[in-house]
Amino acid sequence: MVGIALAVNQIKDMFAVVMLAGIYGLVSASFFVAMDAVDVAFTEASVGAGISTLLMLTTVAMTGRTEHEASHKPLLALIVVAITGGLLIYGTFDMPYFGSADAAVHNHVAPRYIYDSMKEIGVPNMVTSVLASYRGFDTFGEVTVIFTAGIGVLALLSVVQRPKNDAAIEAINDSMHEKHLILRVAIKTMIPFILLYAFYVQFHGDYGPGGGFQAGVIFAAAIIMYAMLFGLSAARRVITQPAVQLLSALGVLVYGSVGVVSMLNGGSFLDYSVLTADPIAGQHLGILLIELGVGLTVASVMIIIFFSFSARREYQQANKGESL
Amino acid sequence: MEGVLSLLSAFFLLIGSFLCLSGGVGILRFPDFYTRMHAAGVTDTLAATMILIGLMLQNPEMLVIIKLILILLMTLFISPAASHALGQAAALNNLPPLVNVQIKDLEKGSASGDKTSKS
Amino acid sequence: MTMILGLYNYWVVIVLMMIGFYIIIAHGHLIKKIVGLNIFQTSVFIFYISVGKVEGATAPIWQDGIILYSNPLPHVLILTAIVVGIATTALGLALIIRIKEAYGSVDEDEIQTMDNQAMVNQDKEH
Amino acid sequence: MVIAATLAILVAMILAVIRAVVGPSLYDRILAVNMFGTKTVLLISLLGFMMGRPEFLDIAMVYALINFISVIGVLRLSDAFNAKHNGQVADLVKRDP
Repeated sequence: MVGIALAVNQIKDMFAVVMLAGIYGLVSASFFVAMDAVDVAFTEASVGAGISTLLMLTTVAMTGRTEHEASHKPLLALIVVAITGGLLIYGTFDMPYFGSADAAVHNHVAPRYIYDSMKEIGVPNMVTSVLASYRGFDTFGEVTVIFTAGIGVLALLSVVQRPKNDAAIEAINDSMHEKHLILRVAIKTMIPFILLYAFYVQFHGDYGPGGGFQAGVIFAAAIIMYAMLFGLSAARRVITQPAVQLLSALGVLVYGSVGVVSMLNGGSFLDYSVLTADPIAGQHLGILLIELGVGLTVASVMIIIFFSFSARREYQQANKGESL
Repeated sequence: MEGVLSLLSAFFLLIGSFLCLSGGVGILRFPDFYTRMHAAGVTDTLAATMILIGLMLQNPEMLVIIKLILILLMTLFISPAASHALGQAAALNNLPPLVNVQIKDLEKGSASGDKTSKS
Repeated sequence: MTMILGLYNYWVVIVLMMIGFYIIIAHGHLIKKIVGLNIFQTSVFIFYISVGKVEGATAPIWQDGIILYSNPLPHVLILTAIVVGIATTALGLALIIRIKEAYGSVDEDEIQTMDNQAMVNQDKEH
Repeated sequence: MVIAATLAILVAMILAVIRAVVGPSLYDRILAVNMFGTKTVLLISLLGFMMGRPEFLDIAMVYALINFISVIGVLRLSDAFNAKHNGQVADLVKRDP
């Protein structure tokens, strides 16, 4: 990993840099599997290696791929980095050894999460129970952050007027049909299974690795794949822009209203035990509902982000074609 | 029965590892892009098949076997499609293959490389 | 020797973090800065996850007969952090695209000189 | 045996990374990335077996999927990218039988 990071530092061709960043994501995800963090590996695989690479590539394609030689000497930066690194390494001498079971992190709240969550929540996957139940507030905050980021991208990149020469875009899309025939057929057969798999990940998150975040990203990935090969306008006909925007808001709403309902039933905000008569069944229901909310928001925000990026790109291309 | 299964599994895993290694060497040592693609594409598919079959023989659980079969199907589906797309894109964008006869032409210019890349 | 074996994970994290830091401050290209930011971010993820690992333990999903699990709390924190990270990355890239449209360049120094030029011109007008 | 296979895959991954770093053309890099992704799928499945909890194969499945998507994305974007320099892609397609 250190090697890849160094290579990123040296290479000037941005396309190569971004691809190396993709490999870097894959490596770190394998590392997470080796460190027992299966849920994290799941997320990193779908997000770090897939979506972020795609977005960066789109940006590189829009902004050009070469980097200029740095005009000033990087010596000062190097000194700053060396000093900070030295101080940090000095700090590690007090840290507990790698893998030791009596480190401070393992003795505060973690034992309760590990040994009591089965009794209190009834969900085998501890990560899900901590994520959705013990730390529901945090997750609510994260979902709101994602929603806000979606709004931000929309505000920055949305194209108000339709591009003037639709014909140019249509021509590009037509030429793609001949060229990508095999890929189109392959992807068309795969998309239903990918969507099905996303639902499996969504609702199986209680028992194995998975959950709303991962399922949302996989669902969005299927749509993004369709948009890449069949053109943006075709994908927009399947999933319209207002619908995604509505869905992203709906996800946050579902999450919040579960909290409000539990408050109305006499518990505290996001305390699912009071949702039904049986506390464990209530926890199950609550986790299912908020995972659904998370999945909706994540999927639609990812779709919004990708649509905005590629719409911007088509718009630029169309304008460029006009000026030529 | 147990012994036979584990022996078979070890055999498949061994072949898979060998193919993996040869693919890695191939991608590093072959002279131009199309031969490298051959090395990567061929060994990828077969090595994945061998290793996944080897793993299937190791585990008696039904769910695990089903998941492995799904992964295998996906690999068999995806890998050739990706290779095809890659090769086609390279050919369409005038990346000349390295052929002995044409080294002189290549030095002259890319026009001849253009023609040959489509054949 | 035990110290090296016991602490190497922190050192790897620090080296990665410093490489990311260096890319952020020493390179002018904005997309490269974002890649550097991602490397920095990943090093923090690795730090958390490796802290949560317990020797001989297994993934924190309940199964009969297993007593020792790794700590699930860092996993939760990092899981959400990854998704938030992609959201912020997307926002940053969107900003870069707008900068490119406005200035015609994504290099920090060029943008700075353009800004200074514009400022000088404004002063002349007044 | 599983360990031997894991080692072999790790070595192949390192070789692929070298190709991705030095690779002279863009396509060499894409090829290396693709191969790296396939190897990662295998590595994850093997790791699951090594840790004795083979029910985590879902992750490997996601990998296979995401890997494909990123390869398609790279090709799609790089095609359009090269078209700017080499003339219209559409022309090329028409000339191509």
